[in-house]
Amino acid sequence: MAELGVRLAGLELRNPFLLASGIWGESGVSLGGAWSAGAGGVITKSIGSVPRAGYPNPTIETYDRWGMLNAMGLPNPGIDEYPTEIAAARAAGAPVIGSIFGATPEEFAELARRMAATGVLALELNLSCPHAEGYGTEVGGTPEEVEAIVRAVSRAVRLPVLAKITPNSADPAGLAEAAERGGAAAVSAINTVRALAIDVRLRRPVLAHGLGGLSGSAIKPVGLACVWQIYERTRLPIVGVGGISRAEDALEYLMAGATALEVGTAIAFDGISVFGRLADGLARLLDELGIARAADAVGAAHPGGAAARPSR
Amino acid sequence: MAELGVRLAGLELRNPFLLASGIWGESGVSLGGAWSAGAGGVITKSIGSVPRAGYPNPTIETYDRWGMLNAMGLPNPGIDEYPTEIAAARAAGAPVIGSIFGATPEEFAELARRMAATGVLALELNLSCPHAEGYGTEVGGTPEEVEAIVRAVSRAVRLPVLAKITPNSADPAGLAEAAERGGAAAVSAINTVRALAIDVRLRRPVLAHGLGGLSGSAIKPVGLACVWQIYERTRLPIVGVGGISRAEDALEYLMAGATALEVGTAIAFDGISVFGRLADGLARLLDELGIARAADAVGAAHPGGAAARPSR
Amino acid sequence: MRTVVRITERVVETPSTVTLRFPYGPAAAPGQFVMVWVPGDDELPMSLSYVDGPSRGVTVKAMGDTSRRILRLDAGQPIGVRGPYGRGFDLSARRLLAVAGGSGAAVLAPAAEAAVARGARVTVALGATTAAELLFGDRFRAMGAEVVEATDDGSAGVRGFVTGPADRLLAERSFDAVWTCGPEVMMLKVVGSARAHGVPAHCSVERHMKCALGMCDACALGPFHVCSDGPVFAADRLLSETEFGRFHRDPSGRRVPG
Amino acid sequence: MRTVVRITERVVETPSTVTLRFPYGPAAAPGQFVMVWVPGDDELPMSLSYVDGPSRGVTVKAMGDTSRRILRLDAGQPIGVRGPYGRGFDLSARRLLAVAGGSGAAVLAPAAEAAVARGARVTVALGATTAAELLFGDRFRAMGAEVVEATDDGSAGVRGFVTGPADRLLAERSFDAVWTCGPEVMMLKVVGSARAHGVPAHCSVERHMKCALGMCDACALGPFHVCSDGPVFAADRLLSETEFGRFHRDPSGRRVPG
Ligand SMILES: Cc1cc2nc3c(=O)[nH]c(=O)nc-3n(C[C@H](O)[C@H](O)[C@H](O)COP(=O)(O)OP(=O)(O)OC[C@H]3O[C@@H](n4cnc5c(N)ncnc54)[C@H](O)[C@@H]3O)c2cc1C
Ligand SMILES: Cc1cc2nc3c(=O)[nH]c(=O)nc-3n(C[C@H](O)[C@H](O)[C@H](O)COP(=O)(O)OP(=O)(O)OC[C@H]3O[C@@H](n4cnc5c(N)ncnc54)[C@H](O)[C@@H]3O)c2cc1C
Ligand SMILES: Cc1cc2nc3c(=O)[nH]c(=O)nc-3n(C[C@H](O)[C@H](O)[C@H](O)COP(=O)(O)O)c2cc1C
Ligand SMILES: Cc1cc2nc3c(=O)[nH]c(=O)nc-3n(C[C@H](O)[C@H](O)[C@H](O)COP(=O)(O)O)c2cc1C
Ligand code: FES
Ligand code: FES
Repeated sequence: MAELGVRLAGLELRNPFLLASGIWGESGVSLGGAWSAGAGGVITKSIGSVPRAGYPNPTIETYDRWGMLNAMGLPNPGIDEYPTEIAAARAAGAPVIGSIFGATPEEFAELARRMAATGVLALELNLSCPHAEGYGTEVGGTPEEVEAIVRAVSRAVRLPVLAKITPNSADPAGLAEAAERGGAAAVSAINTVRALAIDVRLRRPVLAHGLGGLSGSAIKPVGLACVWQIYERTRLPIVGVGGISRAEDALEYLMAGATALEVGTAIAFDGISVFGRLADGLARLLDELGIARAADAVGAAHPGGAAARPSR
Repeated sequence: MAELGVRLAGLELRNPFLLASGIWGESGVSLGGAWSAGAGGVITKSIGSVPRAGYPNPTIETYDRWGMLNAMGLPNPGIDEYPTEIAAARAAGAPVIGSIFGATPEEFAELARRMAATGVLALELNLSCPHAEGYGTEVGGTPEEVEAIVRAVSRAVRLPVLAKITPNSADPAGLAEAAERGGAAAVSAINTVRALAIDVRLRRPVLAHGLGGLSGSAIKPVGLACVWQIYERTRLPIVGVGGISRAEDALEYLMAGATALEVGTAIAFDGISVFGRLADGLARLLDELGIARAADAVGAAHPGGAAARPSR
Repeated sequence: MRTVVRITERVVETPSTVTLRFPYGPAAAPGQFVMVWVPGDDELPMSLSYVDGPSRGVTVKAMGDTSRRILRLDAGQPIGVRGPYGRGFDLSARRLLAVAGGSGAAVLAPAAEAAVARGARVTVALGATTAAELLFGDRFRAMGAEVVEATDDGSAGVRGFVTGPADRLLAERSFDAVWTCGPEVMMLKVVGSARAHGVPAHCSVERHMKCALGMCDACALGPFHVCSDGPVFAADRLLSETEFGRFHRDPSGRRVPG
Repeated sequence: MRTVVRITERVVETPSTVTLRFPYGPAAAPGQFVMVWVPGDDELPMSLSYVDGPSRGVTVKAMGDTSRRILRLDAGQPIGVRGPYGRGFDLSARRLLAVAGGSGAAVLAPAAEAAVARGARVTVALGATTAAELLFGDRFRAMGAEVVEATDDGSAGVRGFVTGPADRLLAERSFDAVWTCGPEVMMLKVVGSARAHGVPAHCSVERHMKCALGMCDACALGPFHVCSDGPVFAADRLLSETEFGRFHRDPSGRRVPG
């Protein structure tokens, strides 16, 4: 059987499949449940300085099985209460990555310190939510902003920092380069794609917030393009995310250059057992293709493979 | 029966459904065929200064019926030969909009003059192809570039100028604002979304060019978000494009703020007869909802409808 | 993937409760719920009180602002509906006790009907603040169920909470199963009585819901998601594996007592 | 939506022509084509020369660089396949004349087999530059067809183009239909003869292809797209409605003569 374990920014993961931020991520028991279901690690819901209820419903819309639109509005219990949840997730044995969002580099740094104190193994910075006023892409939409936030956080904590970037940019790889300059240990790509749905019978946007973010299979080709370009333009390990629901999707991301992967929307369509199926399926697919370790597939679709990466 | 005719930047269209650039658009007979099949008007393939063969195959990849990836590489017969094709399309009675692409404002302006001389009713500027080196987003990716090109063309010709913008931007509506400043008569949104597919068995990108552009249903929510934002931030008429294959899709775009629509990928999945079905279906849907004219639906999903647009 | 439907009928069931009927296609099972979108307002989970046939229904009790606006909706008005979601009741019991408090009868009535159709004998303990608020008493009687009523003010049936008559019924008779839906403290009591008498109980549980797809974690309850693993749960698992009756989560995901 | 398959067999048919067999699932009709992707190289349209069963095949003639690289592929090597695309032959004729030039026999052989299986009597006029290049002569004979050969150098059959014997057969015998595939000038001649003798003809046409989905316009031929309306066309429509035999379009979409 092919070896699925990967090493991401110093973390040893039993397989590349991480629970994506915002899915099963508010309660520590749920985080532990994703781990029990077979995830290689779990990323928390993005946590802010104070509790946030998020936007009113409707917060989601689905398209058959190929896409989903959401504007949750970053609901979260706030960093004061969140340590209890992390504790529950850690008690279940899950390697936990803490996701945070803030409005300024200073707020990010302070949240990072507090999240680090909970015992998470790494931090993921949400620089990329496309529908939260004052957060997400509004503070992480330019290379300058990304660099400043990543630098502030990297200086504040010793943990590896994953910068989660947006595809809603003329040059997503440029955002990854900025994260690299700021001291990120890895980059996660992608968050959702800015999108909208209208109900023609009710003559209004479906989501209460209007604009939302597209996820699921529909954005897999978009995420792959970002990972591909980041692989060619930075030396950072990449966490691929967007539309992964089958082993083939996962291997596409690995071959495009991702070292680890996140799974979100597939959980809504296929249930949490998708983690077990993805791990089994990837092992089988690697065996079929004669690839001994998931790590050997990373970047394999680039002409020259790993040699295609810029040297420093 | 609801009235489908719309007025776009001075053009009277029998219905809002235009043939999108790049589909059935190289041969004048095909352009005429799209008109005969029921299109409200036709947009040519993007034409450049010299003939271009485009990229080698594979140039396309499909995802079930919800998406398509292409990197044609802007194949086109060149402006010297193209007047013959326009003549054939006009002979068939089709209202023709000429699409052009260039590397500089000067090249755009010269192509515009020559395209205008063929008798087209309007020009569409391709500022948005995501996979053609030296063209498309590479010259129309920033507001400054968009404004300069649109201004050069608007000064060179008397015809209405449609600026076709990219969704691959932190702020697509900002590109539309730039087009408005440059003198555009309308803005077309969107072109394809930067994307990639990998064949895991062959360990390489599927498309010969690697990166390509995603089209079809998958990008409808993305196009709607762009149209929505452009509607709120400019006073330009908008041509909505991206994933329109059913009457509901069309009405979503109208209600988001589009005055006219373009149809591309649906032709690959459903055939050219999709134009007839779209027109019939839209008329029926408008009737069902008690909307007398397609034009009355424009912007209807915005709080305040047309009043939501900025005034000058 | 919402369907916009027009309300075809509005039935005032009690001074604070209204049933809205509307055409809706997808097959549903008793105990399942739909998400009801009131355009311009909110989208709320509502159990289907009419589960079969072309005309479905939800029965809404006046609680906060949104539910009050929902029950003011009239025939002809459009609402968005998606679902059904979740898992309903196990309909195999032969001797059934249904204990309903407040709007709980909304989900127990169609479930009891389905059980009766399969040959079950159903007894209903029906509670409300006052006689006029007793929900679906006639509907239960029409399906052949025996109905024992309780009101806080004693205006009908036994005075006091419905948990009293429920406990008495469990002591006096034999049941294969107890179903209960109502305020959480009521359900806790009913479950306690059922346990004491060795009868397995199922509860229909409410939690704040957003996605209804088992994804967003808003409705997390121990290791479960109420939207996809529930809303109907075996009481044993609720008590042993979850914080049922002790705390729930507000829309931000914070634990709040109760 | 390409399938990557491994070549299972490589058969040298003539000095310049090779058949590659591979497993491929989707049902196909004689006359349809697939897009064959040679990784790192190009993707070309190729008629299916073996249409049924689990093992399909294409028969490739050395033309330019890509076709030469394709026919050097060996068993075990992976190729990408998508399709089948287009419309095949009408198999209802009872007395059929198939006129093949060059690699044209690649598509006419499976079509003739299908016609024979439906009870047709098939005569084949088979042309090539020289005896060794005559493609699928034995295959045609094995299906019971009568084969009349023509070679440019006279090394087998009649000396000269296959259009000569074809015209003679049309003059001497009665046919319901003529099928032809080969160089466009050859097909034009055959269609001329068929017309003169009042027999409806069908041509399998080649044009530059990119999408194969009737979208990109690369294969435009008059009002048709060869990939989706063809590649098999009724000769009458080709002559009256298109520029068949007069010009085609290069990969840029420019008209070029021939
Ligand atoms: C599975 C399920 C089935 C339900 N079935 C019925 C039914 O058949 N009849 C009925 O009257 N009510 C039903 N409810 C309750 C209903 O969804 C609302 O919670 C209730 O109507 C109060 O809403 P409000 O907005 O008027 O109250 P508010 O005053 O706005 O809020 C009061 C409380 O309602 C709850 N609430 C608000 N929004 C939601 C939400 N999105 N999801 C869950 N709770 C929310 C919150 O806990 C809040 O504290 C059901 C709830 C669930 C979870
Ligand atoms: C429907 C159809 C079925 C065909 N079936 C067969 C078959 O069964 N056996 C066979 O040997 N050949 C077949 N061909 C022809 C084949 O696709 C190639 O055109 C031929 O092999 C020459 O390609 P090349 O790249 O080697 O030649 P090149 O030297 O590269 O080019 C020579 C000519 O080949 C043509 N060509 C190149 N690329 C393409 C393309 N993407 N689409 C169409 N033509 C192209 C061009 O017209 C070019 O001028 C078929 C073509 C079509 C359209
Ligand atoms: C309901 C929902 C909530 C999300 N919340 C967050 C979040 O809080 N923080 C974040 O960084 N990403 C969030 N995301 C984005 C996902 O983590 C992921 O980047 C995106 O959905 C693409 O992956 P997928 O296609 O596998 O879902 C959310 C996505 C969804 C669908
Ligand atoms: C095969 C193909 C070729 C295209 N060529 C062009 C082009 O030449 N110029 C242009 O402006 N857009 C081009 N486009 C983009 C389309 O015009 C359209 O903006 C996009 O496909 C989204 O619409 P759809 O989802 O209806 O296809 C092309 C799209 C496809 C699929
Ligand atoms: S409502 Fe989202 S998980 Fe249950
Ligand atoms: S190959 Fe694209 S239309 Fe035929």
